[in-house]
Amino acid sequence: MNVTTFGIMLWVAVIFPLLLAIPALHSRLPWPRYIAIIPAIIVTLLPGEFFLALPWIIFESELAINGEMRWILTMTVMIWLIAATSTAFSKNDISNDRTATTFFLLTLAGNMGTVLANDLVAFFCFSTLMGYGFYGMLIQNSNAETHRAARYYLWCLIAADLLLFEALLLAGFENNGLHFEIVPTTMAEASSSLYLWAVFIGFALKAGIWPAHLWLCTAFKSPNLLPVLLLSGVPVAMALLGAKRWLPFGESAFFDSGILILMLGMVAMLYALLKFATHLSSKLMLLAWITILMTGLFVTALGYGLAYPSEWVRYQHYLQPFIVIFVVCLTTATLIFARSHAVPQISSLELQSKSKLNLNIIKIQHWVNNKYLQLKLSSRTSWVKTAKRYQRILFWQKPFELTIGWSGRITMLVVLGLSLAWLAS
Amino acid sequence: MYFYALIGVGLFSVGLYALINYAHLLRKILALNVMGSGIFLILIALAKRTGETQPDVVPHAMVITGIVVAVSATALALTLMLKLAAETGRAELSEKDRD
Amino acid sequence: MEVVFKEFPWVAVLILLPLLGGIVCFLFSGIAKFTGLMTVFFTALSVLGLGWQIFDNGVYRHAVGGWGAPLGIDLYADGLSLLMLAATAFVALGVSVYSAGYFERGYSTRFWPIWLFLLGALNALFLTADIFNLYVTLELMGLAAVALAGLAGGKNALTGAMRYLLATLLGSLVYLLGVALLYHGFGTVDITLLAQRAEASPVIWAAFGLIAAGLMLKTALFPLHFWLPPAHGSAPPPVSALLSALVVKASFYILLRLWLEIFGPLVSNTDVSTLFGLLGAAAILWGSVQALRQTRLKLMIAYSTVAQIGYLFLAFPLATAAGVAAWSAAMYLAFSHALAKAAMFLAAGNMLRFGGHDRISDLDRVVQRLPLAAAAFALAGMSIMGLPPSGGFIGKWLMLEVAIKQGRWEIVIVMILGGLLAAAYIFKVLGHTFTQAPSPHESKAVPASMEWSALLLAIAAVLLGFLAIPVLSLLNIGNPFGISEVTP
Amino acid sequence: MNWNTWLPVLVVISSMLPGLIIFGLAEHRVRLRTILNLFGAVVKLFLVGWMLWGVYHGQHFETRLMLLPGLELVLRAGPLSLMFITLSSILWLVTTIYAIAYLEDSPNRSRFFGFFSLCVTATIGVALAGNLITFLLFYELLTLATYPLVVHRGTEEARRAGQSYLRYTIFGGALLLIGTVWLYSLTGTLEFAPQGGFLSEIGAEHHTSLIIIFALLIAGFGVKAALFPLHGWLPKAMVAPAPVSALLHAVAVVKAGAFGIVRVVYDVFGVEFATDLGVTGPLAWLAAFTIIYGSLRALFQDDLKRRLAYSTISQVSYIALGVAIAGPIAAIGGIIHLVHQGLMKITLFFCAGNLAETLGIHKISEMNGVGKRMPWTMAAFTIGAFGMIGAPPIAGFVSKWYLGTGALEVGQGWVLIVLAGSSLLNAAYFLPILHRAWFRDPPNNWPHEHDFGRKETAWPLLFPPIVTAVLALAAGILASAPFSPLEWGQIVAQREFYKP
Repeated sequence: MNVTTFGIMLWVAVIFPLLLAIPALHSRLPWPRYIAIIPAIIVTLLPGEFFLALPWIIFESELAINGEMRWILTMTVMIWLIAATSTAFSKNDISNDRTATTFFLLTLAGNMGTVLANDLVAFFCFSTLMGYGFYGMLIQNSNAETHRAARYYLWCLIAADLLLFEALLLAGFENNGLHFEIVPTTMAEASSSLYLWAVFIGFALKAGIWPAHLWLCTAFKSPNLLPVLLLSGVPVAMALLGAKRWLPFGESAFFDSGILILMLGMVAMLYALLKFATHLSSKLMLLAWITILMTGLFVTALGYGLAYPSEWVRYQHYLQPFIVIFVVCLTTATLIFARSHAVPQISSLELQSKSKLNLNIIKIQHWVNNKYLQLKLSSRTSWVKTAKRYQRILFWQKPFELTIGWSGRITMLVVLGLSLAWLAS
Repeated sequence: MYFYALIGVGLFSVGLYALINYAHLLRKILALNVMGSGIFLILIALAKRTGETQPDVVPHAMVITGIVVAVSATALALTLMLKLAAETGRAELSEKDRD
Repeated sequence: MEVVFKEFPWVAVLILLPLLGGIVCFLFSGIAKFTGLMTVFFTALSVLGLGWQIFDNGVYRHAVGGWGAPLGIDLYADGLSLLMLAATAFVALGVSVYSAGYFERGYSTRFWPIWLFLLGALNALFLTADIFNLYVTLELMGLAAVALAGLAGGKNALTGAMRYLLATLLGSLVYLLGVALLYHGFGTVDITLLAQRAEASPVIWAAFGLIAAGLMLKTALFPLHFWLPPAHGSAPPPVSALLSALVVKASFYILLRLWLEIFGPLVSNTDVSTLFGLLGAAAILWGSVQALRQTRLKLMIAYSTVAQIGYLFLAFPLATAAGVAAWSAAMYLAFSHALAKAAMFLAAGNMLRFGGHDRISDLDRVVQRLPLAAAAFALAGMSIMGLPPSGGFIGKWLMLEVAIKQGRWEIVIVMILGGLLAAAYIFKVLGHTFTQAPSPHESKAVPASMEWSALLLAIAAVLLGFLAIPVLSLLNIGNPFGISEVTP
Repeated sequence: MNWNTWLPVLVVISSMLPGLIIFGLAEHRVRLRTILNLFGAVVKLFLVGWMLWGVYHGQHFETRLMLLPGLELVLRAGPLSLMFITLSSILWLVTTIYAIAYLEDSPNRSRFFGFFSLCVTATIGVALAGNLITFLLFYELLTLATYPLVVHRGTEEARRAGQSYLRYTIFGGALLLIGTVWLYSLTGTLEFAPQGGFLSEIGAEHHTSLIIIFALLIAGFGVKAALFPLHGWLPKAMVAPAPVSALLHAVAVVKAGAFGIVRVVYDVFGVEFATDLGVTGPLAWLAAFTIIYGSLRALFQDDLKRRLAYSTISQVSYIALGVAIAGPIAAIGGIIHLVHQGLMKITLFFCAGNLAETLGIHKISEMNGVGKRMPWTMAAFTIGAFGMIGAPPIAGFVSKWYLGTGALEVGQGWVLIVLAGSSLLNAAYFLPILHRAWFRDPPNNWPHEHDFGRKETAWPLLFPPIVTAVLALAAGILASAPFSPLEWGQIVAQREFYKP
C-alpha cells in the first residue's frame, strides 16, 4: 500500500458513514454504527502523514492526516465507539430506530470529515453537516425542554455558519488557496480582526461558550442518552479545534483582540464555577457546567495565544493531548452518570412512542424521580426559589433586568472590573 | 356658367342637410340623389372652359357614368330599405334596434 | 413561353376574370361555388403573374383599347398596387375557401356573384390610374360591400348595412365633388398628369379637403368610424373579414396614392399631416378602449379594426421627414392587418358557428373543443398586437424606428399603448376560451375547410414577419413613395 | 451552409417539431406522445452535448437570417448560451418524464405537451439569440407559449392568474420593444458582443438616452426575472400544475428574464461601459432589495408552492446582483447561479408536486411527519432547501461564495450583509419545513392519499427530483471538474472581463 491508497482511505472514512446513512442501506446491515467507524479506525492505524487531493472537487479541497491530527482522530473514534456502545445493546432505547441511526451516521461522517479536513472549505462543509446531523439527533423523540435546546442550537448553528461563511469569504478574498497551511499566515499578514472575530464568534456559538451556552445547558436535559453523551464531547471539541485551526496563532500579535478573548474565557470560567456551586443537585447538569468551565479555559488559552504569539509557539503542543484527555474523560463521565441516573427531569417527558415497555419504563422513572425530587423540594425550598430565578437568567430573556441573580451580578461586576483594568492598562 | 355651378353646390348642401336631418330612410336616399345631381350639375357647368368654343366632353362622359352608378346605388338602397322595413316595421335607423 | 408570361396582360385578367366569374355565378347558380373558387384561384395566380411581370420589367402601364388619357382607361401597376393586390388575393383565397363551407345553398347563390363583383372592383381600384375611375371602382366596391353586409338579413345586419350604405354613398359623393373640382382646375383626371399640372391653389385645397373627407369617411377614420362597428359586427363572418381586411384598406389606398402623387407635395404643410396623425392616434386609443369594453366578439374585432386603421394614419406626420420608411411601415401594417384581421373574423365565425353565440365571457372551452379556431385567433392576435415574429411586428418596428429617430415620442407612446390595449382585448378573449363558461352549451360541428382557412391566414400573417425583405423590395418597385431618400 | 450553421437551428427545432406534431395528436395516443416527447428531449440533449463539445474546442456555431435590411435573426452558440441551453435541455428531459407521470389521466394532455415543448423551444431560442432582436422574438414567444400552461387547468382562478401574468409580461415586452428600437435607432446594430463594445463609442450627448434605454431593457427583463416591484405575477402563477411551476421557475420564464439582464449588462452595454454610465449600482441595490424582500415575503406563506415562489423571487435576483456588482468574480457567481438555482428550485418544485399528487398536501402546515412517509422525496427536498440556504457543499454555496468574494474584490462589502441576511431568512423559511417533515409525527390520515403500493410514489415522479437533487449536489461538490457550471462560468467571465 502506498500513500495514495492511504489517501483514498481518508475519503472512505468520510464517505462510508455517509453512504450508510441511507436508511435502505443501513437497515440491511448488522451493527451499522460500528461498521461505519471501521474505516476511520483503519486511518488511525495507518502509519505516517498522508493526504488526498482531488483536483475536480469543490475548491480543490483535500483531506489529510498528520501526527497532530491523529490524536484528535483517535479521540473522535473513541467517543463514537462509546456512543455506539451506549445504544447498541439497549434494544428498547427509543433512539435506536432507523431515523436515529441515519442522524447518528450523518453526524459521524461530519465529524470524521471535520477532523480530516485540510482546508477551510472542507472543514466548513463537514462541520455544517455535523451540526445539522447533531440537531437531528438532539430532536429525535425529544421532550419540550430538548426541543427548546435544539431550537437554540439551530439558531446558534445558523448564525455561526453565517459568520464562518463571511470569514471564509474574507479568507478566500485574501488568499489563493484555502489550506490550513496558508490561510492563518496570510490572514495574520492581512491583520484582519474582522476575520478573527467572525471566526471566533462563529466557533464560540458552536462550542456553547458563555454567553452562548444556553443550548448546551438545556440540551443536557434531553431524554435521549446519545446526544447528551456526545454533547459534552463532539460539537464542543470540534468547535475548539476549528478555532485553533482557522485562527492565526503564533504568527503575529493581536493583542487587543487576544486580551478580550482571554477575558471572555475567564468570565466564562467564573460563571460556570458559580453555576456549578449552585447546581450540585443535578449531577448531569454538573457535567454541563464542567463543559462550560473547560471551554472557558480553552478560550482563555486561545486568547492568550493570540495576544502573545511567542508563548503560543512554546506551549501549543500541550494543548492537543489536553483536549483529547479532557474530552475522553468527560464523555466517559457522562456515560456513567447518564446510565446510572437515567434521565433527569422525567416529569417533562413527552414521549410519543407508544410501546408498552417504554411506557412502563417511563412510569417507573416517574415514580423514582418524583420521590427523589419531592424529598429535595421539601427540604430545601429556598433552593427551589433561587433555582427558579436562575431559570430566568438561564433563558437569557432579560439579561439586564435588575432582578438578575447574584451569580449573574458577580459575573457582571467582574466583567466590569476586568474591562476597567484593561482600559487603564 | 358659375351660376349653374353654384346651384350645384346649393343642391349638394341641401342634400347633405337633408341626409343628416331626416330620419326616414326614403328621405335620406332622396337626399343622396339630390347631392348627386348637384355634383353632376357642377360637372356639366364647369365643362365649358374659358377660351374654348366646344365644351369639354369628358365631364359629360363622367356624368353619364355617374348617373348609372347613382341609379344602381339607389336601387340597392331602396331594396335594403324595403327589407329593413319588412323586418322592423319602420323605415328608420335607430340605435334601439340592436338586440 | 417566358415571353408570353411577361407580356401577358395580367391586369386585364385581374379585372375581367372576377367580373366574368361573377356573371357566370349569377347565371348558373348550380355551379356558383365551384366557379367562384376557381375564379378566385386563377385571379390569385394572375397576381403572381403580374408580380413576376413588374418584378422583371418595372412599372406596368396599360391603356385599355389604346385610348389613353384623358378619355380612355389607363391601368397602372407598381409595387404599391401589387402589394394591395397580393393582400387581396391572399384574403380572397382564404375567405373563399371559408365561404364555400360557410354559406348554405340559398345564401351561396347570392354570395358568390356579389363577392366576385367586389373582387373585380377591388382589383380594378388598385390598378386604376385616374381619379374618376377610382370613383367608379370605389362606388362599385362600396355597393358590393353593402350588399354583402346585408346578405344575412335580420334586423342588425340590415340596419348595419343601411348605415354603411349611407356612409359609403356620402363618402363617394364628397369624393366625386373633389374630383370635379380637380378636373375643373387642371383639365385631367390622370394621376400622373395631374401631378405634373397641379400647383398650390385654393382649388387644390378645396379638392383635397373634399377628397380627404370622403375617403376618411369610407376608411372609417376616427371620428368618422361610427358606421363601421355595426356593419362589420353584424355581417356574416366571411363578409366581415372582407370588409375589415380589404374594403377599408382600398379607400386608404386611394387617399395614400393621391397624397403621394398630387396633394402631398402641394399641401405639404405639417398641419394636415399632424391632423391625420392626431386622428390616427385618437383612433388607436378610442378604438382599442372600445374594443376592450365590448362583450361581443365580432364587435370587439370590428372596433379593433377602427384602432388598427389609426396606425396607418400615423405614417402621415412621420413621412414628412422619412417618406419611404414611414410608408413602408404603414403598408406593411396594412398588409399584415388584412391577413390577421381576416383570420380573426373567420376564427370568430367558427366560434360563432360552434357555440351559436359570440359572447366573450361565455366562450366555453373553445381551446379544447375547437383548437384550430383558437389557434387562428391567437396567431392573428399576435400580429395585431405586434408581437414578434409577425407581420404586425415588422410594421410596428419600422414605424417605431422612424418615430424614435425623429424624436416623436408621442407617437411612440401611442403605438405602445395601442399594442398593450390590443393585447388586453385579445387575451381577454383567449382567457375565456380556456375556461368553462357558467352556462355550457351544445356545440355544432364546424367544417374543416373553415377551420383551416382561418388558421392558414393567421399563419400567413405571422410568417409575414420573416418576409420583410422580399415584400419591401417588391413594394418599392416603381418607387411609389418618391425618391427623397434611400431604402432604410 | 455547413453543419455548424445548421446546428443551432436543429437544436431549436428538436423541441419545436415534436411540439407541433403533438398538437395534432388525439388525446388517447399516450404512447406515441410519450415517445415523441422523449425522442425530442433526447435528441436535443445529444445535439447540445455535441455543441458543448464543439464550443469547448473552439468551434463556431452560428445561423443568420435576414429579417429587415440591417436587422438579422442570429442564433449563436457561445459559452454563456451553452450554460443555459445545457441546463434547459437536461431539465426539459427530466421535467418531461415528471410531467408525463404527473398528468396521467388528466385532460388536454396533447395541448399541454405541445405548449410545453414550445416553451422549451422559446427558451432555447432565448439562450441562443445572438442579438437583441432575436432575443426579443423568442422572449415574446415564451410569453405566448407559457400562457396556455399557466391557464391550463381552465378554472376561473387559473384564468385570473393568466391575465395577471400577461399584464406583467406584455407590459414588460412593450418596454423592451421601446428600448430595443431606441437602441437600434441610436446605434444601427443590436448584435451581442463580449464586453459590449459598440456602445462605448457613442458620444457623451447620448448618455442620458442610454441610461433610459438601460432602464427600459432591465425593466422589460425584470418582469420575467421577477425583480421588485415587477414580481406580482409569479406567486399567482402557482395555480399551474407542478411541472409548469418547475419549468417556469427553474428553466424557462424566470431564467429567461435573468438571462436577459445578463445579456444586457455584458453583451449589449459591456460591464465597463455600464459601470461608467453609473447604472450598475442602482441595479445592484434593486437586486439586493428584491433578495431580502422575496425572502421576507416567503416567511409568511403557508402554501408550499407560494413559499417556493417567493423564494424564487429572492434567489433569481442573485443573478442580477452578481451581474450588477460588475466584477469578474461576482460575475461568475451570478452566472453559475443561473444553473444552480435552476437545479435546486426544480428539485423543490418536483417535491412539492409529489406531495400534492401523492398525499394531497399543499400547505406547509399539513407537512407534519411527511419525511417518514416519503423519505426519498423529502431527502431531495432537504438537499434543495439546504442548497438554497447556501449550506456547503451544495451548489448554492458555490454561488454565494463567488458573489461574496466578488463583492469584496470590487470593494462592495455591503453585499456580504445582504448575503448573510438572505441566508438567515432562507434558513428561517426552509428549516421549519424540514423540521416538520422529519421530526413531527405524521397525522393518521393524509389529506388526499393516492395508493402506490409499497413505493412511496410512482417511479417517474420520484426519479426526477432525485436526479436533480444529485445534480445540485454534484454541481457543488464537483465544482472544479471540467464542464462543471463553475468552469463554464469562469470561461464566460473571462470573455466578458478580459480583452483577448
